[in-house]
Amino acid sequence: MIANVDSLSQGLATLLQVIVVALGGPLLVGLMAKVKARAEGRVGAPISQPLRDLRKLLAKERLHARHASVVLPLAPMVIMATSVVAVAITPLVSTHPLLGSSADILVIVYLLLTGSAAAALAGLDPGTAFGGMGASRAMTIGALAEPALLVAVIALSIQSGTSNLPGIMASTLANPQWVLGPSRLLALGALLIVVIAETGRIPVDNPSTHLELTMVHEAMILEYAGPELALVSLGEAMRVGLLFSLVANLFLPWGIATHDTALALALGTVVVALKTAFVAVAVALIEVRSAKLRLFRLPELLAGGFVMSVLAVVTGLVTR
Amino acid sequence: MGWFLAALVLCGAAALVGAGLPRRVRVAGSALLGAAGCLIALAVALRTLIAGDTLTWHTTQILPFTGLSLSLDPLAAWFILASSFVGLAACLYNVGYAKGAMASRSAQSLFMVFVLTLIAVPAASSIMSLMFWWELMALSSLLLILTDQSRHREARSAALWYGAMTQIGAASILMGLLVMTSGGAGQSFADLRSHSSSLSPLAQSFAFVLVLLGFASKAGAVPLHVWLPKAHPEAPSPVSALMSSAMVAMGVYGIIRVGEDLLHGGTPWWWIAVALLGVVSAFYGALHATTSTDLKRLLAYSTIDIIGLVLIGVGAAGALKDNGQLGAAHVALSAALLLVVAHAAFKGALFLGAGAIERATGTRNLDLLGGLIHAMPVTALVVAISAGSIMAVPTLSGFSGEWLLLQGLLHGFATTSTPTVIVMLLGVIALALTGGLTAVAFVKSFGIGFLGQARSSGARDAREVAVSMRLAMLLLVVPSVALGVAPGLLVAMLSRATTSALGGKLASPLDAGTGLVLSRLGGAIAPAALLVGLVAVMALAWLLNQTLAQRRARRVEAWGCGRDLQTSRMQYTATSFAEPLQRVFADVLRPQSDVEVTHVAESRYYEQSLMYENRVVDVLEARGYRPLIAAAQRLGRVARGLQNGSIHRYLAFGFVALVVILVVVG
Amino acid sequence: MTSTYIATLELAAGAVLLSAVMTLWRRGVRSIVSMLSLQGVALAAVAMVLGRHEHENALLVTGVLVLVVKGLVVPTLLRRVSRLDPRSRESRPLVNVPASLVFAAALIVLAYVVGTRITALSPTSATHLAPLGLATVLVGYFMLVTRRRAVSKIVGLILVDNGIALVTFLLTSGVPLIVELGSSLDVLLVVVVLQFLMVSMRRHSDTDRLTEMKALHD
Amino acid sequence: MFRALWRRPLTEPSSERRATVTGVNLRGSLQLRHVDVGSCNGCEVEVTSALAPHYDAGRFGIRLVASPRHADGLLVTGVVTHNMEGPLRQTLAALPRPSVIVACGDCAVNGGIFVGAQGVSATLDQIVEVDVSIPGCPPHPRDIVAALRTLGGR
Repeated sequence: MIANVDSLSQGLATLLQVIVVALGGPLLVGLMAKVKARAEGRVGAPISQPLRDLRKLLAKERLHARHASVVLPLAPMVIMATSVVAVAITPLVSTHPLLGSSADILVIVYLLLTGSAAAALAGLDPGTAFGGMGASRAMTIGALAEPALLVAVIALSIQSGTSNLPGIMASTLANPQWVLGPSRLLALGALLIVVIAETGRIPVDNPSTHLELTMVHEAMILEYAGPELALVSLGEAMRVGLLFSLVANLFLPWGIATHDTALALALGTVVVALKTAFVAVAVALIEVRSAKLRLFRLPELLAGGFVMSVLAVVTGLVTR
Repeated sequence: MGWFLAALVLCGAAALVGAGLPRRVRVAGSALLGAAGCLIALAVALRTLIAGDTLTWHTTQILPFTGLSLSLDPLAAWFILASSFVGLAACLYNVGYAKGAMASRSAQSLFMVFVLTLIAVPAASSIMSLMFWWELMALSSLLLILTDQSRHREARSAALWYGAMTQIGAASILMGLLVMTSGGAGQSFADLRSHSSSLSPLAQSFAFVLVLLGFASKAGAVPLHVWLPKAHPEAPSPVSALMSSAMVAMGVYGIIRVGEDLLHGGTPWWWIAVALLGVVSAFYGALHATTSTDLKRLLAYSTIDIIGLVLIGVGAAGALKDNGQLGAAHVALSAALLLVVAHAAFKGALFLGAGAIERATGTRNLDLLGGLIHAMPVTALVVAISAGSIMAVPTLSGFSGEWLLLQGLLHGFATTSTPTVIVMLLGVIALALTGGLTAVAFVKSFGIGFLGQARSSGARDAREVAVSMRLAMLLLVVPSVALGVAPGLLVAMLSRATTSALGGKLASPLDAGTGLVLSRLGGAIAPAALLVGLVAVMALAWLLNQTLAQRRARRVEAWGCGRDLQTSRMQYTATSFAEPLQRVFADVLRPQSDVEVTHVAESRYYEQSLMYENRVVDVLEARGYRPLIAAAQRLGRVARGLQNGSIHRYLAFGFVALVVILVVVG
Repeated sequence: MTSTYIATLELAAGAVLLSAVMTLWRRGVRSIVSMLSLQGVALAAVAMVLGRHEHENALLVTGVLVLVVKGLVVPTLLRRVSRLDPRSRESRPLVNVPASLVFAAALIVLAYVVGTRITALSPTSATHLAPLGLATVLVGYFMLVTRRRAVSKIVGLILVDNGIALVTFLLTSGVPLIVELGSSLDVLLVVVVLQFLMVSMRRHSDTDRLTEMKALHD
Repeated sequence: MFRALWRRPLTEPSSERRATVTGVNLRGSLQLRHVDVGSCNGCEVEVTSALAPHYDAGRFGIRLVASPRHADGLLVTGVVTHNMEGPLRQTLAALPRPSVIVACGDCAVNGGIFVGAQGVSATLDQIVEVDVSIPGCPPHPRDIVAALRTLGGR
């Protein structure tokens, strides 16, 4: 599957992916904000607004709290690095990015977990009340979302016989009837719930809240300013882009570039952008339709995701 | 083999030096000899794993009647690799750590005996030799728990629990092994190995269950774990490190040695039982680790969690082998063994780190710590990397182990036996559940312990610990990084160890390289490349920060929403950090909390003081063991009524017993 | 042809089980009832797909019957019952929602273990799916035991019924029409009786929580 | 609710932008931390409606944020009271530079009707240099949006 592809074009494809997600992630966030604004009857900011925000933040100064340690400046780099590396090895635009042979789904899951842990530590570092609160909540939600995520991912892996992402996509391309099978659909449902939780969207977390007591993710990053805030935001936006496009690609892999010609890559970029935008609009509509859940109602939602993923495995075993 | 004996002799000499020399030279001298012994044992273990042969030795000089037999095959060498490495670090650490009671003759000598037994147990190759080392290991560690007199009550209770559990366990192991000798086999492992297939399946299963009970209780498998979260924290830190990283591994070793090697794998349900023990342990341990606030107790529970994962690997391997899926079985067992070594290193480092914190601040209660990263940067680095490893951060050793375990389970799904598939499924679920919970536990212990502001005067006045302690901790970080970045370097040795356990030809599907590659099963990770990528991006981000904005960040007061007063008491504590999860899992944890409000005299609307207390006790201990002990005590009281000193009654007992025996036999 | 047949069958059977789990997940009585309606439709789809594949007209008729009774009539009646108390929610079930979901997962695994033993007797693409039906039965029974509202209890009962129907469809490729007719009418009768009961209960005691009705009045 | 997606938005058409305040270049993105230092809440109502669908300040990249660290400036309403002077100074200290100060409403601009009142400690411009003032008691949302657009650059 990865034989005889020269590493230069692979490297270019990888670079293309990183650039596409680095630009596309913020655009997705902007797109979701736009959809929400339109549903409220507003015009809303242009979808490029998050990019403008980032550009502006880069020109500002960095501030560090008095009690903060080296963890505070380190965490944005870790968040950024885990996001970029996860994007680089995941087959999004092309089925064989550099390191595609070792693009294991578990690597992606644990890279993202590392990013979350870094954010939580950054929340605890300045020694404020709200930072600790955000860290505690984010880790709780992460811990509850983790089982659903891993088991859903395993459901896909059992079906394909490998947890290697290009392998999963290749076997899906070869067996299109899987896509509408109950196992896939259940795994999709579970993954959607997890993705909403992991990207901090309503009903799990409200990314635009101003009330500290209701915050989850925002509370952890209250201390960041300027370029560091830009790194955190970009890392988070890339994570959104990665998760959405990964969901889109796992369930509808068609259109992804299977060889590295310029045309295939261009087509792959366009198709993955469209698929991902579709997922983003769907998530935005879910956000518009629902109210944020209380923290202690979240276990119900995530347990639902977990049961769906177990169901996905069992139906996968029954129907194989 | 001569070198291995030399290692044992050196450790023994270290024990004698510890017992004999005056205080000034005692600690350094015994540590030096002990470290040398560990180093040699380490080298011998590596040699055996590379050569793949088996060394044996027998003497009748030491143990009367039966003699002492030792044998070093790759499986034993793998476990010696773990214990001798941690032993080395612990000896080094002890130089700076030993003060007061720990520096006494008895403590120093027992410590070295403990190190010696941890190296010797896997090499034992007859029933009597195994039991000899095993009991010596139990006894020395038991007495070491009682060293620290500052927490007299807790230590005594811990020692009582530990002593009772370990003796029952040892008796169970001995009985199981003796059952295997029934029908006239000798007591050496070679005899047992050739004889065991002639045993009836029932006798085999009986023997395995007895042995499993003993070894699983040593490994800390739930529900036989109750002694572990008491005993490991109460021991002095280098001893806790050895207990938690090397001694629990001996339980795993015993299960593999007896079940796979001596009994040739038996039937699938044995291994399903082992895996189920693992599933329960992993979940229970991880859950209690997240809610513990005593740092060492948290680490002890996390040991139960990781050993649970190891047992899942061992159980899955056994079940898969019995179903004819040798490839997946090798992967699962490799995962278990890799996790044993990875766990030995990171848990050893964490316990030594906890000891450093206790030494520097006088407490190990996370609720009273905070901000230690400023005063103790080396300890912080060690704990951060080890915690990252246990959280399975990619490019650290825990991830390699967990990835491999998941691959074993994933490919185990191909089996046709439904119970085995269920074991795979439960294993995956346990892995998934513990992944998130472990992350909470260790973000908590690092974030609350080392970051933020100090929550007590002890934490405020902390200083970094002695150089030897720092060096020892750094030594234990090396495997975490090495096994994470280049796990492939150990693949050849790992294959020899799994082959010597599972039997047959060298059949591991793991390919050699720096990363882990399962080319036949279609899975691979390349952590070295990941590390390069991560470091490159971080360097770019750092450059961005340096070039775009002003070079140094401006130091300002933390943003506290404009409040004038901000104190360290406003921070989240370890208890509050884990409170949401504690609430979610209240059905399992059964937390108890008390709120006590005192009002001012003038008005009951104003509170003078408010006390909140939150406790999580081990449910299995409170609901499972306590009633059992109470019942035993009642039985004892009844039995006391039977003996009234009358000789007639005692004779009558004998007579009744005789009649009963005759009836039964007849 | 066969692959579409199998795919549709799998999808429909999966939907039956999923909707059963969803009834445990949701709290609002109205959304529970819509899940039930979805389940009726899915069950009808199973019957019809099987009927078409096996060329059994009786099964097709059964499918239509199931669609009408369980997909439309019963949910409509239940909706009318629940309209008596528009804000009615399963607010505090005897086993809380996350725990019941985890329990449901365990039940599904159990159903898989037992179910594969049964299906091993005559392995075809249809019988393979029987564990899903068994799981539906278990989940329904669980709901019957742990939910407080009368409506939820009835839903649990119907889930059990649907699960049994699914198992029989899949294992025997068809229940005799008359049996399905009988069971469907039974369900209908139960719902109608419930409606009467609810109305009178409400008139007397202003609640339909069964736990609050330990003492019987004349 | 989904019908709103296809219908014409409720927002009024945007007017011509006034000249940008010199010396500030925020490139079309303006995040403000709102501080109420002693307002009668009249201004708050108008600020809220400036962000609500009809005036929709959000379409020009203007947002209120949860932390001064994330903000480009402060949106101050009300007259500076004794109790809020400390928090105001802390918020100012927490702002990353370069930053702007917007005084919204007469009270913030010059003390309004509360000048010299008992609980008042100072006017805003005695504490910090104000970049943009929005007079009015309370100011019209359209004025608020227009004034903020001179900062945001869009």
